[in-house]
Amino acid sequence: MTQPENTTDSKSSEKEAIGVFVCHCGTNIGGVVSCEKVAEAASKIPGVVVSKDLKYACSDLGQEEIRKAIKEKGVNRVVVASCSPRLHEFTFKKCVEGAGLNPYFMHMVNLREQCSWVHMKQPEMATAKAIDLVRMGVERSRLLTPLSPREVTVEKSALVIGGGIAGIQAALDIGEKGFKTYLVEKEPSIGGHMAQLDKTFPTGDCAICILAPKMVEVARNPNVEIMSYSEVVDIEGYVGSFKVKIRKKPRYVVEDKCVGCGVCAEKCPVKVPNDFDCGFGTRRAIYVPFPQAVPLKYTIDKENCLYFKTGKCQLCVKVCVNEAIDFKQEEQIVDLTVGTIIVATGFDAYVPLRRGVYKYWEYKNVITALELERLINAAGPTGGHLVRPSDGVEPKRIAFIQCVGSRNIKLQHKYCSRVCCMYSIKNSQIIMEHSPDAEIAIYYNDIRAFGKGFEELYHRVREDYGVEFIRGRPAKLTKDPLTENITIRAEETLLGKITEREYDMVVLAVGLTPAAGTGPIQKMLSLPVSDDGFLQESHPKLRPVETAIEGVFICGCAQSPKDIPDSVAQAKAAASGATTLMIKGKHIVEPLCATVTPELCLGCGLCTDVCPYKAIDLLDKDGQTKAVVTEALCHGCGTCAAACPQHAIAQLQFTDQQIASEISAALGMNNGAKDSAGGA
Amino acid sequence: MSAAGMEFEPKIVAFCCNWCSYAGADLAGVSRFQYPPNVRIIRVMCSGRVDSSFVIEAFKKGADGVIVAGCHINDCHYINGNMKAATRAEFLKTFLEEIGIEPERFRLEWIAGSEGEKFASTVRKMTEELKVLGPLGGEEPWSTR
Amino acid sequence: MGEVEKVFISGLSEKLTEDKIITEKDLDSEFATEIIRYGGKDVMTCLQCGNCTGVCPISLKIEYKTRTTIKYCQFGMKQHTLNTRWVCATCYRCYEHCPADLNPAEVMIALRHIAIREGIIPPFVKAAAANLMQFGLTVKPDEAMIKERVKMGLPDLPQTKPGWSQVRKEVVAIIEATKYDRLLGITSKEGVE
Amino acid sequence: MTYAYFFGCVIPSRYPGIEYAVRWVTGKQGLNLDVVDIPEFSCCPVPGIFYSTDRDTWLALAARNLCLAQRGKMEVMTVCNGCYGSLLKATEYLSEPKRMGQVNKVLSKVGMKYTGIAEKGEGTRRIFRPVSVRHFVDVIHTDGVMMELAKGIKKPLSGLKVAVHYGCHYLRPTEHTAIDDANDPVKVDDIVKVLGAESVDYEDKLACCGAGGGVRSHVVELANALCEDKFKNISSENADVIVTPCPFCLLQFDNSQKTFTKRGIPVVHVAQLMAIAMGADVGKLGLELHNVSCNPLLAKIGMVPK
Repeated sequence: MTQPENTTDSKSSEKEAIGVFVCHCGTNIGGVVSCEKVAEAASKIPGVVVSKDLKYACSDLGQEEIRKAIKEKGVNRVVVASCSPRLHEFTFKKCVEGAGLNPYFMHMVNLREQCSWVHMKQPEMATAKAIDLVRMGVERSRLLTPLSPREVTVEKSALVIGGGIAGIQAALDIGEKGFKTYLVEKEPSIGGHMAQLDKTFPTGDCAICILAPKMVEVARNPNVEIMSYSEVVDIEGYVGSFKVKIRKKPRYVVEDKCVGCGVCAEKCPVKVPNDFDCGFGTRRAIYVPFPQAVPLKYTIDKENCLYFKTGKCQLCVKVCVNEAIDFKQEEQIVDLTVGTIIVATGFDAYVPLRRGVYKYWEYKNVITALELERLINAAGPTGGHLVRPSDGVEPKRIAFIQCVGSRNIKLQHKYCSRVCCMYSIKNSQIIMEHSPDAEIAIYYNDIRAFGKGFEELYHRVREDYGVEFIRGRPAKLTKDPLTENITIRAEETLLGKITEREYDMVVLAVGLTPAAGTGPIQKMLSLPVSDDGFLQESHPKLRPVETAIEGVFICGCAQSPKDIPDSVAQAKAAASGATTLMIKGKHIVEPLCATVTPELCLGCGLCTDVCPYKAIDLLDKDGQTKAVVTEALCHGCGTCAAACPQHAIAQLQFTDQQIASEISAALGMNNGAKDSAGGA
Repeated sequence: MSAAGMEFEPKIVAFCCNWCSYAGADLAGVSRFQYPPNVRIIRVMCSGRVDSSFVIEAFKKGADGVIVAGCHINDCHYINGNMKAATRAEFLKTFLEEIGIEPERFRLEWIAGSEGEKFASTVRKMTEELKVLGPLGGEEPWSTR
Repeated sequence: MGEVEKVFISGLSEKLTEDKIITEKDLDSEFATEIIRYGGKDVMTCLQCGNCTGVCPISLKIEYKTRTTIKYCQFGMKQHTLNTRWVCATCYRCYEHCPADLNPAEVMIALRHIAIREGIIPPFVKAAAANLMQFGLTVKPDEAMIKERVKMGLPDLPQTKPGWSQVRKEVVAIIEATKYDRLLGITSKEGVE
Repeated sequence: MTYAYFFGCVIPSRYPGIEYAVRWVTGKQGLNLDVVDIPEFSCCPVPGIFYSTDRDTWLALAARNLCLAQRGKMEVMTVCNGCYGSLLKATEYLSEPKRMGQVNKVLSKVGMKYTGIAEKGEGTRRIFRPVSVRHFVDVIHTDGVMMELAKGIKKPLSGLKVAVHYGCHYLRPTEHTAIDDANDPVKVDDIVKVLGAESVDYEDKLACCGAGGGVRSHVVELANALCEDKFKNISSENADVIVTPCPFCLLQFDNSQKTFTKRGIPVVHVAQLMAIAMGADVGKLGLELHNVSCNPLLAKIGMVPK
């Protein structure tokens, strides 16, 4: 990493010889602004040795002119007045570099997007403004310093947080490409929500049947290390080398010894509701959440285990031939260093309000869609035979209520959860297949069947199964005290009438909300969050899995609600993003970094408070406390420079002096560089 | 600059963050949204970079209005730089009032990269307001620091 | 209910039966803007989920539907809409339950503003306003009750005290200042002695 | 803090018993709160009429009342949901400087100016706090007062089944009337329980009585129909009495019950119920003035009606 030469006094030793190049950009600029006038005005500014107007500065001819000026006229500062730097800065940097000048001695002035194109009706004033802008550029160019971009090495290992379908896919892809991958999952088994689902829309293939092979595959991959029943407790560092702390929760079962025979569970006397089955079925105190669990290692839940409660029992110990049970097991902290991180922390299903209109907590026969998934799942507590909670009888008249916890501004859930329409349609299909005499109604606002094969399924359930679609948001649910049937009152908006219909069971199509588990991770990495509460990508269209934190990628429902195909696709994208970094092994960082002038620093620590990336620390240097910037952490926002009362921190390419010089020049004071040193 | 007879043309300095507002200004250009040429844009990486002293400096040097423009809250490329800009703006507003500069002369705006029209209209609005307010008068009494 | 139906729906249904097709001439393109001006700011935002109708106590009783009324407003069917002007009990349940956090009740209130300005003024509004200008209160003091008050040993009704004429003058002054009296076509004359 | 009684239009001239009850409950022999009269208060004005037809007039008239409270640096204590909703909403409107300006232009005609109550801020600054508008129930429900109330119970109403009707402007719209949970209000129920009575839960408890928004004045059949629904739900829990914090809801129940039932359920204002339990002279609570006889109620709590 190269330090910039003398950042503090920004005037570099040799006398500056400035070259100004005003681009016509065909008629884009020239058609409004008189480029000749601008060039002429520029030539009068002290220090300007070359001032030309060019038809197309970015063309080879134009670039040649610039190189010539550098080689022949000894120009050592280049001001290109053309289009937006966001477009051609790179081009011209390369150009001057080609002529042997440090690329950071080139400054661009934006005459097209921010002058000629927006003042087409006022050519004179536009020209006047252009002259001002060029002057600003010239004054700034005096204070430019030679810099060189920074390079960091990228550790060839990745951390994937979250063992749902997205995490599994990402880990698989990275592992396949031969990089060490740590897949961290807080539950005893990987699989996530997809493992709970019955069938998948629109094709109707069984979720676990397609998921289980992947789970096995990822377990078998030599490069992937699954850390189940574990949580990430701390992340420090930056792209290329993140220092990660992971807490392995005690299973009280030695993983290497347990073969998953399950004898312990058979003998275990404690029965508790199985949260994997949404509390419908039961499991033992020593358990695997579901038969296909990966890793197939049993876990004792301390809360319910008799031994932990009473100190007696130990039946599991007696029956376990491999002596895998170890009540003394303690949690352990594992330290890792990884080059890249993929966050795939998924979602939580929305939990209906306690005193809500839909009476989820008051009426037994009002259930959520996730609960339904378990109730119709062949591997579920009822063996796939749908019964209603109140009396275990098979419901014949079933209503789905859409958009529960989605598209609701009152609940701050403005967004559409993107899966509810289809899973309700899919579930109604499954129910109809099981009991053709069932009557199903779906209360919806809009049906969003946008994906491949979705509309076809929507059409099929209407045509083949006669599922009724009622457009209207139910206003009131009432329960018959005897039968516990639910009556829904709603305006059927297409009918224009208020109807009351009785159903045996009501299913709330609950939306997807950001997972509780995402919060801590988001804070550790200080990832930006979009206003729906999900993690925010760098660019909604062009950088969909990257984040503002370099080296950190997101995928699956952690980024926004989405279905399985989308999650998988995104996981693959994130994986390729991560591997690209690791294959290169090196990562280039623009030199925007903040630099401290120790002589001026008082060690007040204001900068450390404002820095969003914890990049500044206060260190003792021979008895005095001074702020020190960790270059690799610094993203170059410059907030610290703005906060520093001493102006002791300078942000490369945006020093106080450089900005001050622009200010004065903008307001028609050519001597900006001289009088405003120190930036006010 | 408001010589007798000719209409007063206010000078506005706009600090635009590289990721949202500067891009917004560019978009205004690309979509040819016209606005008065009274504004001079200074590019910074983040609205959080804008030191209060820059704004004061601008007024000292004769700006009639100053705009600080950044990404919308939660959209900041640097997580929360714009929040800091907001905090500084609060203080700045009161300070400017204390030293006798109408707070209308200073604006903090959230302009996304997709909001070209908003950038244009912001400049339009401010230019009109400033024309009404007139030039920032008097020898700067606060400059003795 | 028959009575109510006649009063409130006939206008609407008859018109609809006259010409089943609604054409430009039935529509008032400015209607929504007008409603927004009078405080029904959410009128155009409604997505017609029908929740408001379901929770509306009035909609359960008569052929009035919160959602459809909003739709008419969006559409600009001014004449139809004004027929349902006074049935909203402003109980704000629609607002309480609206998933889009819109306020239909305020739209209904805006409709009343418009109705009044269209000269459709229900008698009780006139009466109440007149009472207010005459007695400073919308309810006219009632002799029997005044006796009761004496029995209970309550202080005299303020409006029976001498100082009250001042209060009434102030109320009248305010109403005249906002031209409300002219809007309703009532005068303070009968009030002031 | 000093409160100013705001009885509005209905109570003084239709249900003076409520006024007596309120004065008694808040007075020396009762909870001894610091409440005064402002005889210059006019109508709030009625939201169903003025807010519905001309906001400017409504706001100006409401502001006039608020100015009176502002002059005495008092909090307004309303005993009626309508007054409460109207005045509270007015304070919200008036927090917009522009509105305040317009209104003050009107008020200047009567030599008034609404600013809110001036308080000393940090340093030399003065901050203006909007005149605070409290509902009688809200005032009573504050901890200290509740405890006093509990101590002051002379005749616990044990065994009395009370159906509480809150009324719309007490509950909604939420952002204005944030004194209670709009979907699960408790304050009146709490008071009822403190009085020793049982508050029965009934279907559509939060539904409208049907009087508001000019419906009763304009389409009385509709108002009655709505009230009948309420009545059915309440009587199915066989409650002995309907208790409401709003005289207009009371008026609605009191007048429309006869249109659909012979055996009406007595309806009283929460203040009246408090007064009974706290041992006020039942004869002075104006119960005999209610259309639906309150004798069954009095009999139930073992007070032989006069």
